[in-house]
Amino acid sequence: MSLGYPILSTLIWLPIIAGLIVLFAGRNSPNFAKWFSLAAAVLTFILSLPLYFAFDMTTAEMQFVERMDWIPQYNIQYFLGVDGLSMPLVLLTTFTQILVIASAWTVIKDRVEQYMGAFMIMQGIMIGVFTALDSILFYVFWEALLIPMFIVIGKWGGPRRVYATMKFFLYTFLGSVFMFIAFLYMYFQIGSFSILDFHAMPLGITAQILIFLAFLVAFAVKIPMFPVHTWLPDAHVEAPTAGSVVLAAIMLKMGGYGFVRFSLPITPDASATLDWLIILLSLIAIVYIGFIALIQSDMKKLVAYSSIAHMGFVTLGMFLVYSIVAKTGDTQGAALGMEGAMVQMISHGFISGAMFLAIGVLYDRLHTRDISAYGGVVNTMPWFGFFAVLFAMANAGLPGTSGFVGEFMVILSAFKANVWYGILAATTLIVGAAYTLWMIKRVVFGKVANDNVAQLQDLNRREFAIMAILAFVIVLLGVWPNPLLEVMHASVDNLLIQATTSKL
Amino acid sequence: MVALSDYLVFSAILFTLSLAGIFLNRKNVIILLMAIELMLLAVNTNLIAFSYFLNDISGQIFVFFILTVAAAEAAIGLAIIVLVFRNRNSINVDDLGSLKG
Amino acid sequence: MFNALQNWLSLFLYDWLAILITLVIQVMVVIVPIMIAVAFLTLAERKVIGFMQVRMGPNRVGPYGILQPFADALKLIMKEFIRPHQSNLYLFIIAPVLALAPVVAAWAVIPFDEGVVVSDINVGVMYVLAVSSIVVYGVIIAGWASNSKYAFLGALRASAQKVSYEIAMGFALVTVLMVAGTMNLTEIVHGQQGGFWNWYWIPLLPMLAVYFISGLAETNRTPFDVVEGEAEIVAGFHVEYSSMGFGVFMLAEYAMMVLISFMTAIMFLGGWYSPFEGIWLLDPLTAWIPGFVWLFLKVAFLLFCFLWFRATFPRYRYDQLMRLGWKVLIPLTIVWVFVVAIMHYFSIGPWFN
Amino acid sequence: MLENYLPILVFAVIGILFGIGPLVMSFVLAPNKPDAEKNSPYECGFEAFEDSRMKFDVRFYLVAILFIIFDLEIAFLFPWAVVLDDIGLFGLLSMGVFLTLLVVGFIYEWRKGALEWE
Amino acid sequence: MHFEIPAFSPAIPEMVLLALASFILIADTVWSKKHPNATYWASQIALVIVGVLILLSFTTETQVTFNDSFIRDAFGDVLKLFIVIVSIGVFLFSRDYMRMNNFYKGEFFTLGLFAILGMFVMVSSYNFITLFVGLEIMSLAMYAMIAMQRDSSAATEAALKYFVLGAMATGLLLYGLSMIYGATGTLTIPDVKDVIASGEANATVLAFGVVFIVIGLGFKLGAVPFHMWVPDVYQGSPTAVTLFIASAPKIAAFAIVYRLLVDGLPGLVVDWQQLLIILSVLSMVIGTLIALMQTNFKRLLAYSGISHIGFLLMGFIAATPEGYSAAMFYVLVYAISSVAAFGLIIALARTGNQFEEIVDFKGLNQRNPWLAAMMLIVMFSMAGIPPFIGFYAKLVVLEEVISAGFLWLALVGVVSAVIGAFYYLKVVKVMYFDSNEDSSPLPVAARDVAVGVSAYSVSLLLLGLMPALLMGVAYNSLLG
Repeated sequence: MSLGYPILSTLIWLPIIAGLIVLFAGRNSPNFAKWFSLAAAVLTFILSLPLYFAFDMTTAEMQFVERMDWIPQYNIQYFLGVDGLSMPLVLLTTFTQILVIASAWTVIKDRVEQYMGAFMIMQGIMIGVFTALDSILFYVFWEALLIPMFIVIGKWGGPRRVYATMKFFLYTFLGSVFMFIAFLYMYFQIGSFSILDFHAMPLGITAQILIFLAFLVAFAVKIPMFPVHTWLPDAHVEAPTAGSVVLAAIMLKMGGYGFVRFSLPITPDASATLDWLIILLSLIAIVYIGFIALIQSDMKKLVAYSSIAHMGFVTLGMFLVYSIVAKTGDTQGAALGMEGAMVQMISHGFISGAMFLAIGVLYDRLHTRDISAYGGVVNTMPWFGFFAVLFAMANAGLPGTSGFVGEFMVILSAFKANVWYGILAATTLIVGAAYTLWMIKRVVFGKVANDNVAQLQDLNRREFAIMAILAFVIVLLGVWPNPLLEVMHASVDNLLIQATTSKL
Repeated sequence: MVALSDYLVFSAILFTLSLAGIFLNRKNVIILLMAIELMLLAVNTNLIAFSYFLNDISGQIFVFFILTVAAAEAAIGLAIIVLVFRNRNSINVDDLGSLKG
Repeated sequence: MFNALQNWLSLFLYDWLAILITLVIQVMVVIVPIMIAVAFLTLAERKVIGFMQVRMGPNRVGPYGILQPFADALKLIMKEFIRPHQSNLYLFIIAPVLALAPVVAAWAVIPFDEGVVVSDINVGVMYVLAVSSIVVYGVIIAGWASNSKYAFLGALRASAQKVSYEIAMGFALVTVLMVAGTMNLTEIVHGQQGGFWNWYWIPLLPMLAVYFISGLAETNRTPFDVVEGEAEIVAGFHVEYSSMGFGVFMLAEYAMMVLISFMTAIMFLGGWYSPFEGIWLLDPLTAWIPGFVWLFLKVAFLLFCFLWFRATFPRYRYDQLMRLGWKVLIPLTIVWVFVVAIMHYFSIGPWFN
Repeated sequence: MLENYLPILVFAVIGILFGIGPLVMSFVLAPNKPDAEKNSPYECGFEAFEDSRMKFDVRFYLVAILFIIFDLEIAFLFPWAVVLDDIGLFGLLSMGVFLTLLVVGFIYEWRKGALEWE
Repeated sequence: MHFEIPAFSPAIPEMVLLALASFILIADTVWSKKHPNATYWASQIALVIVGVLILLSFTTETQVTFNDSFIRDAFGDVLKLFIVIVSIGVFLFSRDYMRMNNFYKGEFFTLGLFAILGMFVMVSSYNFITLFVGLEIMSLAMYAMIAMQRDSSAATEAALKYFVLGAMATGLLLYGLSMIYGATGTLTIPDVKDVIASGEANATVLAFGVVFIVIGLGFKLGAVPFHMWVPDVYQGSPTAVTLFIASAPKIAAFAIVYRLLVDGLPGLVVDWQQLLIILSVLSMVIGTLIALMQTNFKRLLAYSGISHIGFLLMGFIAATPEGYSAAMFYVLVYAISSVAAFGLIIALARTGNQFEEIVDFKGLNQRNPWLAAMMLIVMFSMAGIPPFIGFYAKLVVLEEVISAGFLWLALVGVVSAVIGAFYYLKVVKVMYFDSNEDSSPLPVAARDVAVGVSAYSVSLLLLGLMPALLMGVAYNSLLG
């Protein structure tokens, strides 16, 4: 499928150029910076819609492909394209961007143009990550994203922002250079950097395992998985609201996307050999991190830990495939897990974004995220209370919200693979409900805790609009996930074939 | 007749002496300068010996160039030492420690 | 003659010993007369200047004061050799040796007549220039070792002056080499065969002047004897020397004068060739005179010039002296090197064809 | 060829002896009665109140450096001058360039006042 | 004996540069009183003329002249062009710096021109003598340039250190060259190669020579363990000179490494490869680790430069034409980023605050966001983060070293790059996240400096977006 114009390049470069314009021109007029960014974000979103509507759901082929020589000396190409796995993520990005811009409207007062510019540039880069089909191009976007994020967290974050941003940067950078080495290694096997060529290349088991581990380091940091997750709570707590939103809603997905785009298709045998590792780590994330979330007193940290747990579902769903195939002999059940993981990624994008925005609303008013500083907010902010409860339910994975769909699909397939996997994964329904709802109870319900809460203003129109849109999407995906699922089918099936075909 | 290896050993000794002079010398910068000259002389010895035994003139031409450059180098080196002395009234190697990270 | 001596000696001595002894004798045959000549040059100086100033000069020791140099030498030897405290004794003693030894060694390549040369090497000019440059070390070391301000300043001045003029001297020699096409002194003389108009002094007249002036400066002779500027820095670098230390410096200076004169004669004035070669009547009339006599005559004339200038010219100021060296002689010589090179290469007549 | 240099060595040794001989003679023959006054450095009657190796005018140093440079040029000129007939126009031109550069440096020194002695 | 008049045309840029430099040297003494800027402009014009000359006469065909001692090829032309490009920036920035610190002298530019001439000769050398002479023309000029700030104790000390170690490096290199000469009987680089290939040369002597050559080159490049002069010199020299030392000479040093090891001693690749591996690993690791502890920005850049040299050497270790072109690409990138980094220091430096300590950069984003952004670009580029060109530089050397089978070396490289990222980040952190008590806007540097430094910095980004341009230049000039 392709349109008459390079839609993917447009989506990448339009925000970046807009961001640069904001950086240059907005120095002395914050209002210009805001409005221009918003306009650009909306425009980008509108321009991204054809991706969905013109998408050919019957094929797993790359669509909207753009391909030209970029560094001919090393056969590196400017090679873009989307399939059912990446297209929803692109849309998620363009959509979230509007909310991000809007959420920062009044909060950011210092160097607005840099803030807006950084986010616009970030958007373009993220779309680049999701659409790049040349591994070096992918890597370039992947790394380039660090720079604006580094600045955003470090500059507009909380008191420990510098520590957090350094940690974030170095963790991610260290992780990704190993991936980079793996790319170089594969290039020397086949003389191409194209990801599609990587998919097709034969690889020995040792090489596969090494490459798999290299990828794992890179993606595990990004997603993040259990032992290397520690940067995330720090970064989230310290990042400004919009930073958290972007981080949780989109950047974490890059790790998951990496697994489906790289690890599974390129190193299927290594994945099969080491799937226990991923599953183990995922379950740890789901259970252990869930309990950690339970004891948090900082709302943002709580949501951050819940994100880790949720991302555990994503990785779990992806790597269940081998156990299922081993047990049942076909990939049907595995498709369920894989799609669940994908849906979980998208829905988590909306839900975590919504949660962070909700927390941001409170934080903007009282400048604290401590749960104990609140109580009975619903009395002064009824609308806010409504949305908060809705989002919390979605976060806990209650039916009727998008959070339910993904989690449920993954749990189902986990049971297919191994009963214990299923049981452990299912604990999240309890633990997740516990920490989320307990927080909501303490913050939203009850008596008005103190004078500060008593003086809270309810949502203004801007905040209301943002919340409403998110709530709508979350509920829509919860009750009618089909539009999302059907674009994935073909690609997921193809991915499963790739992941289960030995390359030895 | 003096053998080629004798010349080489001789120049190696000169060379080692000059290296020792550069690294062990803690007293006077002028000695550094002399050690450098000595080093170039060791090279020249080498080149001339080779040139003679190979019956090839180019080594000696090289020596000419090295000598010239050594002179220019000495001139600049001395000039720098004069400046250092003017700035801190000492040309002790040990006193050259103001640049440390 | 010396070969015969060597052969005879080797009859009852080791070969190398025979060669060595022969060589030493050869060397002594050259040096002793030169040294005697140098000694008498001091006498000549006093006599000449005396006559120019219409007075007698030394006339007490021996007939016409002819033994005066020996008396001087004796006196110097019998004087106490004062070693200033704080001086650096080894350097203090080495300095005069360093001043004299090179001048002596330089004679090794000077040809006195056709084939009458101790060591006929092919880079004679280079050798003389190189060896005579060592004298500067003697001067500097003397000034440094004395640990006296006057000596130190004198040494600085002397060495600066010597090296400055050495450049001009070197350039002047380069022109000679261009014309002669060799660095062998004998060959250079051969190139000037055929009468005094074939000597190099005609085509290279400016260079002769430069060379001779530089020679004056090299030897710290009047009018360039600011080194000794009695009024400013007493006796210059050797102010602390007494007895034979002083004597050796003096010896070196006068030996240098003689050397410069020889070099001038060889380079520009046809060496041992008679000026009358090829001239009707005069040539046959003077043919019986051996070559070295002509050479000695030329040298004697040049030495006389040294003395003559001393009696005639006032002393230069130091800045004038340096200006003359750097701003007149060196540019002049550089230009002249160009000129000679081009004239020689394109064989421009009448002298360069 | 090399035999020609043997006399030079002998000459040098004898030259040194000629330098040392008189000194030794005067050591042996001359009286030696040092005293503090006699051995003090000559200072026009003043006490020597500081080390005589004082700082001196940088121009002396400049002269030394210039000398090194020029003397080396001469070292290049010597062999060139000898073979001028053999090396043709190229040799002439090369040296012309070389000397021109030398002159450039010389003019620079001159204009910068390195040759002034006021 | 008869001498042919050799072809002069290959050396026309050098000859023109020499003539112009000589002319400016003299002219400066005439006009310096009345028109202090004339020398500066004349020098810039000279550079442009030479650059244009090289461009106009650019040809991919290799010409050798002056009795096989001088080579003109595409490789050399490209390097020379970049030397010119980099030097234009150096001159531009240093004028401002010297004015600010009251030691403005026309000689800086003439010395600079002569140093550039030396670099040209180095780049074009095809004979040990030419190589040595070029090296010395460059070095001597640079010793003098450092010492130009005569009343600065630090600068003179730096000059002395640079001089002593530079001269020693030359000595070591020469000793090695003399050994090679002894073994092969020739000073001409291609002949050396032929003799070694014929197997007639004495292997022991050759090996001995190679060791010394590599050590000498190691000193010149500033590779660990021969790096001790680098930080002191970078820190002590006036920034204008540091700027110069850190940029163009690296290109020239690269050229002689190439000419010596690749053109001359390919037969001994096993020997020098081993040595270079040691140098490279040590440089990357130690340079990076020590850089972590620096508080002085110039010193930091010095150590980071050392680790960059380690990366550069990886290209040689690969020992393939592609590897050399990767190293060439790396050195060009490094030179440009150096100019940008030190140029920024100059652009920021105002009397009273030299911007030489990292803390001086505190809150720079508040005070001068534009220059802070430029510094950000340079830092990230040096750290090797895409999309800046520094990333591609690392990419290509890593790629080549992996293709040569040194995967572990590449791993050492990337790990040190990651650790290295930390100190670059530290600078960015100080600029962007720390606040300065004095948050008054910084006066913008002279317009030409600001524009120039922005041009160099932004070029790091633009080249990064289209890396094929520069990479192609490096690639094609070596592989034809």
